Amino acid sequence: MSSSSLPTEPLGLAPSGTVHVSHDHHEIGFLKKYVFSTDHKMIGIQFLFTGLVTLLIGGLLAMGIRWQLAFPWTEMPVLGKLLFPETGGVATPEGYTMLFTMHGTVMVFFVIIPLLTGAFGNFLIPLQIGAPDMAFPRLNMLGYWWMWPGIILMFLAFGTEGGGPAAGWTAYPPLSTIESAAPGSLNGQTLWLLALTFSGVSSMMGAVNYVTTIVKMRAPGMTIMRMPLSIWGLLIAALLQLFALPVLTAASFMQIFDRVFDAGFFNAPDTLVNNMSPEVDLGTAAGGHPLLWQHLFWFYSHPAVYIMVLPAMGFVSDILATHARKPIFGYKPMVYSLAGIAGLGFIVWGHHMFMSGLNPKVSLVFMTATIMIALPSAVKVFNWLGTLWGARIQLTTPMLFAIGFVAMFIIGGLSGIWMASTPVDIYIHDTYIIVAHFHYVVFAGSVFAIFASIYHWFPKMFGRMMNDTLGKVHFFGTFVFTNGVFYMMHQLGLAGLMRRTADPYAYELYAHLQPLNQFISYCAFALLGWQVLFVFNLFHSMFFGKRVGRNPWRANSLEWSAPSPPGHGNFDHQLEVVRGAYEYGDPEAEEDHLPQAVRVS
Amino acid sequence: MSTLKTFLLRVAASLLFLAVPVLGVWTFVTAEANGWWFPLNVSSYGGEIDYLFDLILWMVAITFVLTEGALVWLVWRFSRPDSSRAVFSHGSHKLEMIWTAVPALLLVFIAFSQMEAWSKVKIAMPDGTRPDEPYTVEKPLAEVYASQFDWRFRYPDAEGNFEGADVVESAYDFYVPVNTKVLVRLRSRDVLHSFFIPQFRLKQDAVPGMEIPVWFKAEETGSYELICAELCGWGHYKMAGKIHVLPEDEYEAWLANARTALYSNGSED
Amino acid sequence: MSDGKHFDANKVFIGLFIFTALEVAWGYLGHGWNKPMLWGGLLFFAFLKAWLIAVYFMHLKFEGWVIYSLLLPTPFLVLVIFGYVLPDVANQGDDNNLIHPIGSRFEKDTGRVEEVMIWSKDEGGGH
Amino acid sequence: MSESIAAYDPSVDAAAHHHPVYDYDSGPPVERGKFAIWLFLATEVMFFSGLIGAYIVLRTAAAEWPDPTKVLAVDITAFNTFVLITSSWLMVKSLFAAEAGDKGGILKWLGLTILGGSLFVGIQIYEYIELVKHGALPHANIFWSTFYLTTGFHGFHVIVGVIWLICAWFAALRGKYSPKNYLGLELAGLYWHFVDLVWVLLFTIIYLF
Ligand code: HEA
Ligand code: HEA
Ligand code: CUA
Ligand SMILES: [Cu+2]
Repeated sequence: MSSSSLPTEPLGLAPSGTVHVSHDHHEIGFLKKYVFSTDHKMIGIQFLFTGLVTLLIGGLLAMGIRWQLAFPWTEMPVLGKLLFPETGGVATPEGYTMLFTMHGTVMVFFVIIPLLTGAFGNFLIPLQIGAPDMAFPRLNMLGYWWMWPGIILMFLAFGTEGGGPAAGWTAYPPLSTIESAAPGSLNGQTLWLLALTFSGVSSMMGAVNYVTTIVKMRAPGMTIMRMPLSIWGLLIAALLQLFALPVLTAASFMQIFDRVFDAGFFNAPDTLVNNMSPEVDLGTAAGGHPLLWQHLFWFYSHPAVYIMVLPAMGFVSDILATHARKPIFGYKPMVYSLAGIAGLGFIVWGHHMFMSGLNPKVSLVFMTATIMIALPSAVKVFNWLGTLWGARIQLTTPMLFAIGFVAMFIIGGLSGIWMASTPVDIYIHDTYIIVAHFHYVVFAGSVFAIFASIYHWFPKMFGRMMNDTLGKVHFFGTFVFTNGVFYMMHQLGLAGLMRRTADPYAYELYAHLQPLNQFISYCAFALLGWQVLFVFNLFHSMFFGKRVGRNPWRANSLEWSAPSPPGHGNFDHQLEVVRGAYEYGDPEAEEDHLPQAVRVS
Repeated sequence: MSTLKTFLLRVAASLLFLAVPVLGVWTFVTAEANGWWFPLNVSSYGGEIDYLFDLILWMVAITFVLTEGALVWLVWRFSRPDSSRAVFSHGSHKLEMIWTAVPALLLVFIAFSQMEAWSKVKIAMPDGTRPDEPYTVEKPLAEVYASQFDWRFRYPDAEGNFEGADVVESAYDFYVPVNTKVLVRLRSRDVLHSFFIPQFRLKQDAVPGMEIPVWFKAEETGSYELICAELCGWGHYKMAGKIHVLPEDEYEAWLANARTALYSNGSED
Repeated sequence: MSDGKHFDANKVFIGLFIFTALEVAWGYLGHGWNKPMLWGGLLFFAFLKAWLIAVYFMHLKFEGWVIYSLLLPTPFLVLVIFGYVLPDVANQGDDNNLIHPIGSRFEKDTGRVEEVMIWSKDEGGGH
Repeated sequence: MSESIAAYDPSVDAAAHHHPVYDYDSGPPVERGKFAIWLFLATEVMFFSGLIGAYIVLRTAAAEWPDPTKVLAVDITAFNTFVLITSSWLMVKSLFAAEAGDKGGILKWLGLTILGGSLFVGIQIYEYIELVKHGALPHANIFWSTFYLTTGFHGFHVIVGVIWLICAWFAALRGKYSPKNYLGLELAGLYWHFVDLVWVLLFTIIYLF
């Protein structure tokens, strides 16, 4: 069946919007094409590879964590020499705190957000709404490059005196503000804050661009209720960024003030560290409130966890419908639930602070709102299942990863209910149950969605397929090892094991947990090793993969009616969108898919 | 792709997804036997917390098995090679209503069933009106002082003052009476710490600049581990303490002993 | 572009000028008055001026619903922040667990925490 | 699933190279730039809400707060407020000039706006220097911490605004603005007014409350 039967001729339909047609195609040099490109596709691909490299770095840091937890205070292979040269490769206690701090920060701010919104946001938005590029291409390029100072500062922090930041990715003061409280709280922490600001500004540039593009540049007929759910996910995530991120930026500057000018926003006036006399040590004299940071931090970082999942949900919805050959079940509820999660996401941040000294009455309000977030999430899960019902499922690699996302997002989401319950959280707060919870949503969730999206949109990016068999092998191993790593963390947490502990076995209570931790670590090493298949597949297919036409998956959304890879300006024909993105398997139609911009007579 | 290969793929994928609920439930069932479960509870309200955990566990487990089961079945059933088209359905208003309303009820129920235990543990502090609660926010049993990286416990003098020569201080070891509502005042000298006693199901961060009241009632004598649960620097992993729950008379004896020891050491200044 | 969006900028400017003068006067005079009165008046002038700037200088009066919808979430979110943070950080009632009120200051010379804020080294600070 | 992968057909993509760029306009009738700048201003509102919010929370919680009219130089700052308001007004004038196609007018009014902004920054720097001389540094107490945080970031915004206006001035010099299209100037103006608006609130809250 030929899916390349898309019109190459303009449809000759009167567009509802204004069309501005320009003929500019000049040859562009290497630097402009691959490095300082203003083309959204190239910027997306730049984000993709940057994000994958930082993912590898974050993953390696995770292996360091796992080594220490399985075999504490023994020589860490490979990484040890690099990170702990003074001790001959054995982790130090402060080194361990730096490990997970950097792991968390890199993964959240330099992997998941750049991959989801940076890579796929850039690549997909103009293509899926039928625009030639982003609204502000140069701002877009700037957004990419603005991330680099962030990345560089973040890694420079490792090299400064005292080493990298060591206050956790949450950077709670006063540990993070008083310099003598932690070795990494010297300049490392300041660099960390600056890095965060740079990556934040980069995200803001992206977000302004995405929202403007989606609102203002849709092809004729692309009403908002015809937009693919990927676009909805990206739009809502961008709005979350816009309204939440500035508050974190403000808070970061307050922390910088505390650190650099000894201001007193987050310190109590009677803080004393290490028995040092106040004259020597007291970073600040003025008294503020330590909880203020936590409030401001989570005001951003809770919505941020939904920034890390809403686009992923959108991608998964698109992939599920395409490979199930069936319309997405309940398009409108899907849209509303995305919006619902985002809206509720703004009023639940206190659930990270139940044990923090937060006013316990306020906790009850936060708890109720948090539990209610399960509602829109439930709607999403059930609609995904509904999409599979009666479908003609094609078990392709992207489909497997997408189903894997659904299977594991359920696990991560359900454990969220325990934490949301204030009394239960008394016991499980800061134990490995939390670690299990958020890795299920961010790794088994978002990263799986990223894998699915890479396999799914790779042909559009490079005009070639990734090897499907290899992809499936990659999926099976990754799925097994992911569960091996993270499922058992629930058990650790139930036994009361604390997170952020360099050596848990010092406690009688935890001594018997070492074998389980070793099992987890073996799974983690295998998980890393298994990714070789992916890396090989990715690079091999870029050059030697099977070439494809416009629409290898016989999908409906607009990007598939552009050439693979799309040229400058994306579309070589005028677009007129006549239907939603999910018309698969219409019994009236000739083929089992009806592209959004093809009119059937 | 050949039919055999398609078939094998279907089997493999379905089994893989089936393994999730099966092994998932299995690990929870066997967790207790493996020691991967809650340590024994010895505090008065720990039972309520465990009960709420179990309540949510049941709800969540049922949801988990149903949704994952449905997923496996759907993957198996609808990946069957079939030349006809998929069911052309855009959704169902009725179903949406059902699967919004049912979880909504469940969630509201969960939310409300948590409130009582929480207010008991964290909001309603002992006010000294019952015989088993002699300690109140104004007159706590002790001040728990966290600092990098040790715990100190300060017992007031007979008048309840925390200043002066009669204050008994103990590091690492914390002595409390059994079957009494004990109220302590939690403080931190430097950074955030967290007062975590797994067997009591008790956790509360210590925040510099704040005095946070914390209460518990231990119902069994013995020694339990006290663990710092909030990242507080490089020594966070070893910031341990021991809490010794003593019979009432032994506790009184210990305290009296400690008071006299103060003077015999001549440690007043 | 902004056809039909004319307004008398000079009038607005004079308004802003007068209100600033009134506001400063209110601020100076009002420090003997009770706080709600002082603050109420100040806020009245401040918001009046902000409104003038937003509505005329920034053309909000002539913009459509799109622009409003972009701004709409902000007041809501600001209220959310205050609503949640105030009962916690700024609580001065029964639930207040602060040892020293915010703004206390550690005095290096005496080694004590002064609960009263000292403005700067030489009292008075400014000019 | 190989059967789902359509064969590569080079004849289809051969057409991909030389074609016009289709750029559609959709959504509400607002220019993209204007839409984006308002979006950006909304984020700025959140940013300043974070800063001012911290101030309000800390102040509400504080046992005592100095009478700012006694510690700060309200007279000088009141004058400064007036300077900023005036420059905002001059900005409007330059927009009116742009609308009328009066290039000289744009340059004159915009130049004065820039002068006003620079004067504001100058006065603020003078104020800071005087304060620092008196020992009022961010670590002195929470009042000064919040003072420098809020006014400092506002000052930073003014500096950014002045730079932006200078760019616009040169653009005007090069004749980039026509009565039909002076969006660039309008956007710079919107930012400038916003900075002014924030100052109106800050001045009230920090200096007079
Ligand atoms: C992508 C990221 C992501 C996502 C989507 C979520 C989703 C949720 N999270 Fe999670 N969370 C994190 C990332 C994420 N979280 C991170 C990173 C942390 C730790 C930060 C740190 O401290 O370092 C954290 C921590 C965290 C805590 C703090 C725990 C603690 O520190 O003590 C809490 C507490 O309430 C919580 C709750 C929730 C809830 C209720 C959801 C809900 O949105 C989940 C909703 C989904 C479902 C419920 C499943 C699907 C629904 C059904 C199958 C229907 C039926 C269900 C029922 C009837 C119950 N999370
Ligand atoms: C947001 C995303 C994210 C992701 C994806 C991960 C992934 C992983 N995390 Fe992470 N983790 C966090 C976020 C994340 N984590 C956060 C926020 C914290 C809290 C930090 C804190 O407490 O402050 C944390 C903490 C944390 C801890 C707790 C530490 C402690 O509290 O003491 C542990 C322990 O096991 C852990 C393990 C792992 C493991 C084994 C993985 C594995 O899944 C990693 C697997 C990754 C790979 C194997 C990389 C593969 C590479 C590629 C596929 C790319 C290759 C391609 C090219 C180069 C082109 N993490
Ligand atoms: Cu003290 Cu961790
Ligand atoms: Cu959260």
